[in-house]
Amino acid sequence: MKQWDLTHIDRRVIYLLVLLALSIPLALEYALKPARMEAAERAFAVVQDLEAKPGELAFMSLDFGPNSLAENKPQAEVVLEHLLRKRIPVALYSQYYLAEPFLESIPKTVVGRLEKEILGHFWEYGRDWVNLGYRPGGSVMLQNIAKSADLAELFKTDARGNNLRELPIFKGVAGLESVKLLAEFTSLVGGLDSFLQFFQKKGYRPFFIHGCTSITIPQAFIYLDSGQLKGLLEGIAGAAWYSLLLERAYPQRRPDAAQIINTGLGVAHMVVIALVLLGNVGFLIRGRN
Amino acid sequence: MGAAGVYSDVWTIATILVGGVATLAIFSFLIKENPFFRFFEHIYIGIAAGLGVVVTLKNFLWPKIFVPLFGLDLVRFPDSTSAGVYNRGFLLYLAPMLFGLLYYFIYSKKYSWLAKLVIGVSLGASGGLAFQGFFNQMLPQLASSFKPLVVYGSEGWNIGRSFSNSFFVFTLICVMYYFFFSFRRKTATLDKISVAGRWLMMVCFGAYFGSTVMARMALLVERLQFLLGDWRQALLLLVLGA
Amino acid sequence: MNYRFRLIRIFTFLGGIYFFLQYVLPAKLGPFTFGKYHEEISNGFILMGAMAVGLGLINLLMVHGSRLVFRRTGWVNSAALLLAMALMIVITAADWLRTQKIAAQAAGLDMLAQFSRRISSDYQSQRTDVLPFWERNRLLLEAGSSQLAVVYESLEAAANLAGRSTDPALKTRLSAGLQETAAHLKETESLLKELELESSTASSMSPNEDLARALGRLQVSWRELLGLQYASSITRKVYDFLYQGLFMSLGAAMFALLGFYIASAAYRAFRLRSAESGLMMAAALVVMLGQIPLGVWIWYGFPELRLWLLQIPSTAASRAIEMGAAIAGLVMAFRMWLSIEPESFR
Amino acid sequence: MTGLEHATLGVLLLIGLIIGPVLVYIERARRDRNLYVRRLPGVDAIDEAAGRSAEIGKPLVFTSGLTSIGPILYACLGVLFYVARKAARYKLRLLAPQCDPTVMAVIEETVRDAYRSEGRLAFFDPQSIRFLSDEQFAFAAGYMGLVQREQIAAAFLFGSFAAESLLLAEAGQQVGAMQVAATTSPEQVAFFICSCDYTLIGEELFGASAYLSREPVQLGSLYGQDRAKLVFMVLIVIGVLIATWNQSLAPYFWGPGAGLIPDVMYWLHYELWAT
Repeated sequence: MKQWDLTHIDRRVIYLLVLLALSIPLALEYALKPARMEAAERAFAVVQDLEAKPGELAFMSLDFGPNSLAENKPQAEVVLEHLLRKRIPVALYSQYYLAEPFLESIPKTVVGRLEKEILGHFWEYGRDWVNLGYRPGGSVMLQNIAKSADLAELFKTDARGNNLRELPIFKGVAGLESVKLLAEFTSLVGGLDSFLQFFQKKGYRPFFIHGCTSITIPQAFIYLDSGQLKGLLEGIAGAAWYSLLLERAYPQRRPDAAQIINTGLGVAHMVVIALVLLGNVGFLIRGRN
Repeated sequence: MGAAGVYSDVWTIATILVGGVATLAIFSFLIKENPFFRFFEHIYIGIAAGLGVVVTLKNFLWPKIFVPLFGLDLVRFPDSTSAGVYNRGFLLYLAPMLFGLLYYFIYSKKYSWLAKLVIGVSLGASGGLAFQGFFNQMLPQLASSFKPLVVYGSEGWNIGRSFSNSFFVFTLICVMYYFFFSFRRKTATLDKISVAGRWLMMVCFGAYFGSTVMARMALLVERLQFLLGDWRQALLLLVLGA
Repeated sequence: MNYRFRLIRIFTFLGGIYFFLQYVLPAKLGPFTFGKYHEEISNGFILMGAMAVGLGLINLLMVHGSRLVFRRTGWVNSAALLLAMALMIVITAADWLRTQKIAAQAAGLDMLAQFSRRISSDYQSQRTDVLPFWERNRLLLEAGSSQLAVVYESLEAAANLAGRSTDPALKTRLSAGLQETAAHLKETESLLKELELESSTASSMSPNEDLARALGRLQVSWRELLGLQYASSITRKVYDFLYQGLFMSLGAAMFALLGFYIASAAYRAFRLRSAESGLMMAAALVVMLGQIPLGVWIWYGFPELRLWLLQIPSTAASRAIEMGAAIAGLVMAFRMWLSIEPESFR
Repeated sequence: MTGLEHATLGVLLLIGLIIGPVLVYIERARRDRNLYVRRLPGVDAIDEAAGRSAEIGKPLVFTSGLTSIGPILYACLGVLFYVARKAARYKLRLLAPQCDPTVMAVIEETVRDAYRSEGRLAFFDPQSIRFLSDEQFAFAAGYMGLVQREQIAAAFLFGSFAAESLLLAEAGQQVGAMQVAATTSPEQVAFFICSCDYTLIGEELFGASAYLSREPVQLGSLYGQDRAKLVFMVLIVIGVLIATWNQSLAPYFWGPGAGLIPDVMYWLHYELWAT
């Protein structure tokens, strides 16, 4: 048996460490306090100050597939939860066909959790939220939304086939000016670009908050700096901080997946950093001998 | 996915179960290559090949070629009038179709040069297409590189942005310089620019590496969540026979 | 240079000439409008490439088929591969055909709606080269009645399914769909009866217009119902099993492997061997520290430094790399198109 | 951004500035065969890897990853041709896993030509050009299995790669193969640097074939390409200087809107770019 060599740790040991770092917080539902994210705090403030009169609603576009699920889904969940807590009606929609199942599953989980936490309160489909489904057409569709004077006419039916005119959520909804907030979650830079460009009309632009993945943070920050984005959830860290802010605002709330996943990812990063440092320590010691 | 309703269906449970088994099979490669991985590797390739064939037919050949070619999109009314007229021009699609069949001559020893004809056409086409692609990609990038080296804001000289812009341009020039193959570097300064270019590239690669760590770990978390969540529940259901 | 080589050169040149000219020449050149058939021409080229799909299949069949036939090592896996491929082709094709059939059924109603609208517009524009409108209405009634009979039949099947289903969610969705479709069906039926079949001058064509709208509504809800029915069929479930259970899971697992590999690659490669590897390591560490809570606790500036690294030097360096490669690529493309090649190669 | 459907006059000028020098230098290279080319260590490693493979008698792997038919593939073919000739000469097994049927046809023709040019066509085994899958990760899974089962001695990863780059490179690393990689995607270079012995970055992929063959056509176009790049560099310098003057210095010295110099880059931006 050879001596412990820090420069040649077996790769399987490394795999095991990564696996443990990620799965222990998941299995134990354990969460560390996330770091403060200023951009996410701005997003939180936007939603917190939002008020919707009858005939007004928020738009959420979930444009992510299975590949960025782990980062985008917790973001969508915390923002949706915040909106529902504030009783702001939400219309969910997607430009990306792979996101279709999440338009149903995410609101259902969030509503389920809320109804368990706040007994006696209910969030109903068609009144508090609606699933407009996947809509192909990309930026052309966005231009149509911006031009439309009657969104119920434009979208016609929801994903379940209901006539939008018959749903209470669309009562009194006119064109884009009825949309108070747009929240978009994606790992694709192109998707964000076309929303910034087309989801507005002369003299009116809804508040725009965005959830991006860790890879696209640099591009998203350009728009945050220019003021086109009013808030930004930066990867899982942004979602975790948002989740903590929710906990502070609603003390009976329990920690959710965002903070747990954030803990796991943080620990996994620390494992990688520690391994790199260890390898270098071993390398330097060996060099000296 | 919510709990109770989803598990009522045998097929859904089977789908979740096999998903977990497949995931573990792939992960087993981490220990070493083994028959379990090998089996699922072959299944994966088989399924992808089958899917690919039908998807080509379903998403391209059928709607874009066969439907207009056979005039299947023309509506015939009960009084035998119809909306739209058949365009015979679509018969021209038969030409690339037959020509594309020349690819199969690569299996012939004697006539394999015929396959080179169709290969040539596809190389030529991608060559011709490259011009538009190049300018549409490069010109916006070029224009957005014109950053002022000195920036004055409303509060006077903005040192931070001036430095960032200058550093951006410096990096751009150094790295571009590194890629000159044919100029002899006669002076030490020019040599240093090239070295700086290489170092700055390493910073870029390191930064990309670091930011990718998060994305890859996040994908792994998603799989672990699935294994510890849906899959564990489905497995329990199977074992307990509930 | 022999004639084959020359022929290949000519074909290569011809292959690129359209796309080159289409870009280089202005949109309008005398009577010509360049790019009028751009989509069709592009499709032609894609079609040519799509014909090669079989090459991959033949290769797989040769490699794995021979392994299976001669029982060479790994023949069981090869058998699994071929079986999975065949099964996937059959199921995906069946799934496609079923959805195609649903679309075709719904299109039948859509055709009637178009016909009804056309009868009205032809009457208003006093077209004479078609049958008089009352006779066309009679044909419409005939075709419509038989179409509606088909819808009736499928409603029964859907009601049956709703009765048998144990899934409460599916049950409610089915019965909602049934109700809606039945309502639209009634409406369409009564409108069909109001069509003008006798008189040679109609006071208004509004029955035809109303019918077209009703048919449109019926089409939407019926299609939804058929889709719902299909979603609970065995074909669809086997497809989901193969697609979600195997294909997507295997892809996600392969992608997730990268999480392990990236850690071991970082450990192995990030060493202070030279200035280059040191810089790469430092940049990676800063970026990693900038995206986790630990980094912020060590120094508040890590996230900002991370952002700066990615926005300024990384963007500039990767832009320079891409620019250089793109220029080289363009030169290569030009050589490729005109076959400016050394003789030793090709 | 969808960009322009048709070129403008300015674009035509730029095309001339890029292509012109290439044609001139190809002519020059035909006359002067000793043109200078900077040393590329990664390219020297190609010989080393082939030699190693011959020493231990295990196969070589060449993959162009997700590259589709186009200039990048064409650049890889030069290297493949070189590697395949070596394989033919030393009677090595050369495996070429594929993910695109049309590319497979091109690769097969190139390898066949290489064997023919060594007079060893009889040794060419069509089954060594193996189609794996056109699905990114199914291809990667097949590649990983192949590399492990064949215990390869050397791997060449040339072309366009995406997220699967690290999977491919780690597979080779695990069996101790000597690996040379080359890619134009900046995001993937880092992973190759971590797992391969030599990595050619960006444009070096295009330079490799010229360096190996020292053919006048390839050397000449390398020279021309450098001059074209110089044009772009000069454009950037001019553009930056004008931007600095017009956006910062002129408003500072002369007040807003005054003292601006006519913008060549405005021409580039609008005349050239907008329709």
